[in-house]
Parts: sequence; structure tokens; C-alpha cells
Amino acid sequence: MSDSLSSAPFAVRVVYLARLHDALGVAGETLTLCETDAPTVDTIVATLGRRGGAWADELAPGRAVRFAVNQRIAGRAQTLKDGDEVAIFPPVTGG
Amino acid sequence: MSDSLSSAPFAVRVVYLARLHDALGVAGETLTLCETDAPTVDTIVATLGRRGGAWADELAPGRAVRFAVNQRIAGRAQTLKDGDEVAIFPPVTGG
Amino acid sequence: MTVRVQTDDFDAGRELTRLRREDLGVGAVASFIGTVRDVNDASTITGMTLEHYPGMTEAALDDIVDEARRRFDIRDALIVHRVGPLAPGDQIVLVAVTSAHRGAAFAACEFIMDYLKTRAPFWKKERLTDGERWVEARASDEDAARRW
Amino acid sequence: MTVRVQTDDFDAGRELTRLRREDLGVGAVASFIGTVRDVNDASTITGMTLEHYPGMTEAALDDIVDEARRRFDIRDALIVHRVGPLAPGDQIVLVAVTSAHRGAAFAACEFIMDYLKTRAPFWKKERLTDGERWVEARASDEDAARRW
Repeated sequence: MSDSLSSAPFAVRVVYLARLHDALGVAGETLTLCETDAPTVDTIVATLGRRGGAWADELAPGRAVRFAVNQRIAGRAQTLKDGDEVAIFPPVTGG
Repeated sequence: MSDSLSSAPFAVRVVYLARLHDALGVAGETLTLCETDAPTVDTIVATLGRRGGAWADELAPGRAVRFAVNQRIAGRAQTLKDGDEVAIFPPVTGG
Repeated sequence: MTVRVQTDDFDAGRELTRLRREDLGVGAVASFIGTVRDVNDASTITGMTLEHYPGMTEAALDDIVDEARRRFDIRDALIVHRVGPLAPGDQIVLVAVTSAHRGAAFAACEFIMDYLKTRAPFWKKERLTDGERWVEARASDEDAARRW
Repeated sequence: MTVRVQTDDFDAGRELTRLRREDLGVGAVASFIGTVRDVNDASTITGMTLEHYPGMTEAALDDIVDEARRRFDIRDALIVHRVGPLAPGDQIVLVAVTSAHRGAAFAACEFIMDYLKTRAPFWKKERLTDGERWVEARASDEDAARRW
């Protein structure tokens, strides 16, 4: 990763909830992204999916997965900035 | 009134409720009807209306009035028999 | 299935608990409480009296609950309706319905209220600061009942 | 307007009384209680755990109540939702809405439940006699939320 001004790396907190927490075996982690990638929620999904195993299974296209950025429901196209919290979770089942 | 077999008189209890009770000044009365008239709820309404005054006002065509025969909602065409209880009341406003 | 007409107030929480007690197939409890407002048609209401037709009231409410059971997949239903003098803020009526899933409970509860408003023999007489008046039936209640 | 997320049980009767207290403009109180059933998708349920996303939950519920206030002529609204371990028969959620007339209270209460079911970050994990499973979201809940 470059540390030049135009591609400064930045950190995003990723949180896994409910079935994803169980299946992935972690509650969350910090990912470093590059500004030049204009990273979105989808960038994170693609990055995690390349890990294979449960990551590829849970985040495969067609799996029902939902997202929140900074505790607000978000779509896959939402762009991310330094310090954002991205939550990944299955469709909700409360009530 | 004749007391021959084919036109035996019979008694119907009439009950006035809510606004009608107040306006007519009575809670109820017993009316004697003639079998030969094949009396219906409408027969009673016409009979009472001919008394004039509050009776004619409250039972005038176009006034919203509802009926029950033997404690079941009934229409004006319902035929009556000896011992029936006919209730006359304004549209209900409970709940 | 329970229908009660009473002058006494009711404890809505206790009624709801009793209605679903022991039935572990219940996943949804929809309920409605009607209360006396202190204003109606731009007049200040100091109280009201609920009159009914004693011989008919319980049977009419039973019929409404029976019809709700025929139309909706519900487990149990309750109507408690008060009669006599009431003050602003007082509870008038409680309707509660239990079911496995929420759609049936909501629909049956609203159905029972709409039918009760147009078919159960209750009449309200309001006390105003300068007298009394019988409440007039609302066309909107007839419309609501016709939806079903 | 109140939203609470808690592990403790709630007293529905007391919550309803508190919600309408002092407001004599209230004529209608519609409410819904969701409870844990002992069976789901043909399996016996011995209990469940409700997980949530703590940082987001209250804000999501606040948004739903705000949206209900924009859409319906209501006076107040309440959501209480439990998290943590629950047993069959336990209360999960209470939604209550007050309004002058019943139509708005019924509609807002059902709207809040439909939105809560599809937008509030809660997840149920059921305990079966032979293990645990995460409850799958239902297409019927998505359909219900899309009606509004």
C-alpha cells in the first residue's frame, strides 16, 4: 500500500453480527483500505470473500446479507471514509 | 278487534332505547296486533307514527332508526309473532 | 372466548395476561382500548353515560367474536365493555385477540372494533358544561365496518 | 415518544397506563405484544436468545417511530423490545400507540411492527431439543412492510 497523499490508507471497523458472527468466528476487525480505490461496502465484501472458506460462503452472491454504516442501514454502493463502522448481518428477525 | 281463529290478536313488547326512550318519555309498552294484518316491524312503526308529536318526529321516514326483534338486529320487513320483543333505537355509538 | 359487560373498570394488563395464559401457541397479542376524551365535536366533555340494551348486548358481542373466529386464524378473543357513568380519561372498552402470527391478531382486533361500533347496542350520552347530548353515529364508522 | 431495549420483562398494563396518562385527548390505544411460541417451523422450541446491534438499535427504533408520526395522526407511541435469553410464553416486544380516533392508532401500531420486523437490528436464535438455529427472515414480513 502507498502512503502518498492521493492514496492515503485508512481504517474501517467491520462488525459481524448474529449468524455471521457465529459462522466467521469473530465479532469484528479493523480493515485498512486505500483511498484511491474509492472503497465502498462492496469493496469490503469482495475483500472478505477472497479469504475463502466460511467467508466466501457467507458473503457469496445470492446470500441474503444486510449492511449498516455508522449504525444506519446502508447499501453495497455506499462509499466509506476513515473511521467508519461497517456492520454485516443477516436479514433481521426481531419483534 | 275480532277474536275469531283467523285473526287472533296477539301481544308484542316494544322497547325504546337511548334517544328514543328520552324523546318518547317511555321505556316500553305492550302493543296488541292482529294476525290478519301479518304485522311486521314496519306495522309497528306506522302505528306508533300515527300518534303524532314526538312519535311522528322520531319515527319519520328518513330518521335513522334501528330495530331488534327478540334481541337480534332485524329489518323493517321482519314479521312478528305473539310474545316477540321489538326494540327501537338510534344507530349505536359504543366502543 | 370471553365477553363481559360491566360498570367496573378493568385492568388491561391483567386481562391480556389471562387471555394468553397457558397457550404457548400464542405469538401475537393485539389489543385496543377505547377511552373517554375531554373534547368531542369542539365541545368540552365533562363525562358520559353509556347505556345499553341488557338483553341483547352479550349476544351481539358473542356474534361479533364468532364472526371474527370464522374470518381470521386466531386462538382467542376478549371483549370487555363498560356501561354507566364515565369521566374523561376513563377506559370504555377493551378488545384483545391472540394468534400465532401478528397479521391475524391485528386484523381480527380491528374487525371486532369496527363491528362493535356499528352492531353492538351501546349508546353514549355526553355531559357538556351546559347540558347533555346523545352522541350521533358517524358515517366513518359505517364505512369502516363495510371494509370487511 | 419512548423507545427502550432491555433484558428485563415489562408490565404491559403499566406501560399502557403511563403512555396515555395526563393526555385527555386520547380516545384510542392500540397495542401489540409479541411472545415466544413453543413451536416454530414444526420444531419444538425450548427457548431463544435475542441478539441485537447495541449501537444501532435505539436509533433504528426512533427512526421507525418518527416515520409513524409523520404518516399517521397519533399522539404518542412506545416500543419496548427485550434482548437476551427468553423462554416460551415470554414477552418479546410491546408496541403501543395513542391517538384521538382508532383508525390512526391501529394503522400506526401495525406499521411500526411491520417496519420493526424488517428494519430493526434484532436476531433470534432458537434453542431446540437437539441444538440451536438462527431464525430465517420471512418473505411475508418483507411483503407486510412494503404495503405501507
